[in-house]
Amino acid sequence: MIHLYNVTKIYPNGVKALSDVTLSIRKGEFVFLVGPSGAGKTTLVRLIFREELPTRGQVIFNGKNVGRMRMVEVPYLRRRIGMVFQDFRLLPQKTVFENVAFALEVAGSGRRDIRKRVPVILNMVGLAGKAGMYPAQLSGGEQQRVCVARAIVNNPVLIIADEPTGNLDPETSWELMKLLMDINRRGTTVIMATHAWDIVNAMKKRVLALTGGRLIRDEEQGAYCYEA
Amino acid sequence: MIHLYNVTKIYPNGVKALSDVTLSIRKGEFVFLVGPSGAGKTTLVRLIFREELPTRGQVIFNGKNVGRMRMVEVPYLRRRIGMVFQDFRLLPQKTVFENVAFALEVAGSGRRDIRKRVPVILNMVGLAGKAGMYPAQLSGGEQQRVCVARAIVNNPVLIIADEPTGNLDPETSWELMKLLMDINRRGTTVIMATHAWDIVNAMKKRVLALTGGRLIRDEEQGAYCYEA
Amino acid sequence: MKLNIVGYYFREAVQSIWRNSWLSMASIGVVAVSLFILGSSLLLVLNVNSMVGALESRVEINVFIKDKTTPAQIKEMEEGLRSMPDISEVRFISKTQALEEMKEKFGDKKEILSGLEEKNPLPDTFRIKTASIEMVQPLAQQIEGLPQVDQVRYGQNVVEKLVAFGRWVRLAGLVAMILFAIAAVFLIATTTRLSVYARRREIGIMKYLGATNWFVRGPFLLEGMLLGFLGSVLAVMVIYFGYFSLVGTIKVSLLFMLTVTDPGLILPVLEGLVALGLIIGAAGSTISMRKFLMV
Amino acid sequence: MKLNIVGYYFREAVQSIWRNSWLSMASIGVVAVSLFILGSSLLLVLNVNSMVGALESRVEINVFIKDKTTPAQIKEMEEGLRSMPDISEVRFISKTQALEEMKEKFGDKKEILSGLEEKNPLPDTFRIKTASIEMVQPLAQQIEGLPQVDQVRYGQNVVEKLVAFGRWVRLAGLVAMILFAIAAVFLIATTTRLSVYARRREIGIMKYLGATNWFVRGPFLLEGMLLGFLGSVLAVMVIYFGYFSLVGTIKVSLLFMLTVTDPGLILPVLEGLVALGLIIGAAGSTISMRKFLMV
Ligand SMILES: Nc1ncnc2c1ncn2[C@@H]1O[C@H](COP(=O)(O)OP(=O)(O)OP(=O)(O)O)[C@@H](O)[C@H]1O
Ligand SMILES: Nc1ncnc2c1ncn2[C@@H]1O[C@H](COP(=O)(O)OP(=O)(O)OP(=O)(O)O)[C@@H](O)[C@H]1O
Ligand SMILES: [Mg+2]
Ligand SMILES: [Mg+2]
Repeated sequence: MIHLYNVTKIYPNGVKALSDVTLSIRKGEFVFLVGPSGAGKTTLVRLIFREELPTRGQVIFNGKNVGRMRMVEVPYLRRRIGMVFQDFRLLPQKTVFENVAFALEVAGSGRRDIRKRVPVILNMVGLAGKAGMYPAQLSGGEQQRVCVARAIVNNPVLIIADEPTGNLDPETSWELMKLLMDINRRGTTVIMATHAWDIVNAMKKRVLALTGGRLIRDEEQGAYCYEA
Repeated sequence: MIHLYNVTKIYPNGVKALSDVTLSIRKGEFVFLVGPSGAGKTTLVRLIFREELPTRGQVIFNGKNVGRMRMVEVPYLRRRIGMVFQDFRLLPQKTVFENVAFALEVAGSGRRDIRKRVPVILNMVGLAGKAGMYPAQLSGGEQQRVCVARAIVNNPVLIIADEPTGNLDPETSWELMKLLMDINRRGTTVIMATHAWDIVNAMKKRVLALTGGRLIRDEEQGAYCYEA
Repeated sequence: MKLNIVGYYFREAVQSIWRNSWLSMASIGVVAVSLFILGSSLLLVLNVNSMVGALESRVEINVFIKDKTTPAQIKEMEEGLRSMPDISEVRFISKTQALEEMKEKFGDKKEILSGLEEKNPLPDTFRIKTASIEMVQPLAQQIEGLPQVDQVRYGQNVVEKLVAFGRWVRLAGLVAMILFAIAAVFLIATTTRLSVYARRREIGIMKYLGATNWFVRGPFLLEGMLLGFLGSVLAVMVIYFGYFSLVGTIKVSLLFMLTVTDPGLILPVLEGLVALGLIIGAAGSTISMRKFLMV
Repeated sequence: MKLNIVGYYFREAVQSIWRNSWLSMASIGVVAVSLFILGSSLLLVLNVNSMVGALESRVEINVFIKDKTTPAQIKEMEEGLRSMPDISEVRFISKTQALEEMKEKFGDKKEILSGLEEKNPLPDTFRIKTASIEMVQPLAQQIEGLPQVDQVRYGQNVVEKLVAFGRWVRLAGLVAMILFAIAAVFLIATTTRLSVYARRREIGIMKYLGATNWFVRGPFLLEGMLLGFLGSVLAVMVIYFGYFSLVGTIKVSLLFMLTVTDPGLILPVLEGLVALGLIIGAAGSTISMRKFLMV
């Protein structure tokens, strides 16, 4: 489903965030992306999401070269990916309900569909009571869960979660992980960048480890570790 | 140093974030603030920092009633508190160096002083090479460490860190904890809201546990737990 | 386009105006002020034009006719003059009438002219008005060439001044209007840019959620048009009531000035302003957004 | 205030202008356009005033003197008139001069008047100019009461029209200027508000870091003043060069219009605009910030 061939990303200011990364992720997999702060995890998922273009190498998503995609195709790529951003990116002028509904509106869903689906998803992430609030009125962890809700509401074929438990207590984190596993079990591919070593170790899923922009380990049923 | 007497905080939209909290923190203490997502941890530290006013009850900092303080006094209160915000709050138009330097400029430090002190602090948090970058060019964990650097650069009498390790890998987290412990040892009071149960358990410091706005546990050398 | 999406556009646009009420009011204000300036100067130009026209219509050419001309020749000549396209009015003043007029001018001292009746030295005269003031000079020269004409007089000095003044006023009015129009467009573009700039993060996020450019643009476009519409309506209302009350007070003190109150002339101006408001609003938000859609 | 802080203000202001180059240019543009409009209308009013003044100075009062007045009485009367404060010019026209003038007016047909030399029916006349056109009517009435005066003429109709026109132009100019001034202030306030609004988070963060209101305000204030200054300089330059080249072309075609080119009158206007730019910039950013400083 996702293939990276010799991907290097150098930011305009000269920082080499990824160097020569090659990897493949099959449909239906659950992959952890680990590595120290600044290793390039977010950069890697940004390339798949086409938030950034690779400096060298190719990123293939469902047989399409993401880097060479025309501008008009990009929205349709993004609609098939549910992204939990590390920096949340909630629309400040919209309520929780509207933020989640927006992902559906973008894809052209009808109002009835939206009014049925959004409350179900908000309930799943434990925010049933906060539907009418604005992002600024939420706690950090609540905002993070709105992002998760927004990412999964659209039934995407791929979910990318960039540190989705950074602001959550262990209990809520585990509930979230169960939710992601459920979705994964129903066939959705999941990529999760994380620092939660306890979760990674307990889940025994595939682990990709980055350090300084290099892919140094790729283990099925791996543990949290990013030493070579 | 800090006393809260029967503090209740109800936000304008009716959410009761804290109810009837009474506690005292002595000078030089190291206190963990734990609790599930949305328990009121951030609200509690906001009251001390006078970002919000208590609806009922009193917040006393160094003998002064924070809630009744005049507007002109507020800046001087804030300068004595080093705050690591959960949502970072970096100035997007300033480089890392300038962001950290700003806390010193606000307090009236000279340029020579600033040029000497900022690099030392950036080095402490492991960002020596990123001084010239803008926040948007940093990874999540790097941004978080800039916040920490900004909070400690001014030698405050109190450091409040709101989930300072949410975006950090375990190794970097522990380095940060050592830094905070060092500063604490030199007499600075530290309050840290966190979900990192492993850190809390390993440090054996005082733990305050909030659930649904109520203070339900207050243990010296406690462990991570917020069941009553 | 599906009805779904149109509904979405409207909901979003109205909501955004409502939630950013402060920003919206500022934008409406800018549109209103700009269009007010534009509209006022337009009306000013209209009025100056009508005033100049009124002054122009008072300039006459006096054609003095040779003494020995027969009434038949005069009749013929009058018809010839009337058939000229640039002439709007021809009036014949006989010698006798001319003397009467002169006596009237002398008023109390008209006894000076007594005794002239027998041997009236004044000539028969045609008084001619032209369609436009620019034609006075060439027409005068043309008429001077006719056989029965003794002399042509038209207050050369006054006409030249009036022609120059008329040109100047129109030029100045046109320059002012163009400047104001440019200023208005520039100001509104700036404001919409600022308001889009203030929401650049929002636009970026929408794009990251898979919104097409048109989906992002739609509500902003509609919002811009609504704001432009409201602003122009405000401007039009102020101009309308302000203008007619101003005209009312001026008329009393200044009867000789012909102010334009013909709705047939003023309504198109006001309608144009509203249309301009819509266009400006739409264009402003579209152009301003381009930069931020590139993500 | 410590030198430290002043230096900090300047560094921050310049840096912010530089880094928000886009926003800065927009603000400079708005200031420039607004002040350009204001300055242009100011110059227009100056010019109209001077034109109206020039026209006014041409209105004369004709005082006809009774036939039996002696030269000594006339002399005495002339001195009496000269001593009146509102009179700027007194010219004596004797009967003979008056007849000559009349002959000239009649031109070719002056033979009508031949034979009048022996028994000249025209009176001795004083031609009087007044200091201001408003004084024509009262003065005329006053003079009419003098014993030697037969009759007073001053083209009642023309004077009334001119007075009305002058008043109207001044009023309209004043109204237009006030409207433009209000519009300019409103526009600039809006722009600075928008630019502060676009940076509200930044202001909030500064306050959270323990900055006093003045510390936050300082750089914004300076930035506003710098932007206002640059905008006003731009406006002044455009007005200066535009005005003098316009005056140059008009003068050729329109000699009778007295355009104001006296630097002593124009420079204060331009200086005033620059000062206004500074004030507007400072005021705009101060007022706009108030709301966001309340954290
Ligand atoms: N927009 C950018 N411009 C320049 N450099 C950047 C940019 N974004 C990230 N970087 C740099 O690229 C490197 C990798 O960043 P990235 O965000 O991928 O790290 P990460 O693995 O997600 O770290 P974290 O766990 O802290 O979020 C970092 O050194 C960072 O400073
Ligand atoms: N500005 C606000 N307006 C209204 N409600 C708010 C506001 N800020 C927080 N709340 C509500 O108050 C409650 C406590 O929020 P708080 O941010 O203190 O939680 P927290 O303990 O910091 O949670 P987390 O661990 O997720 O950061 C939450 O239910 C939240 O929705
Ligand atoms: Mg990251
Ligand atoms: Mg919190």
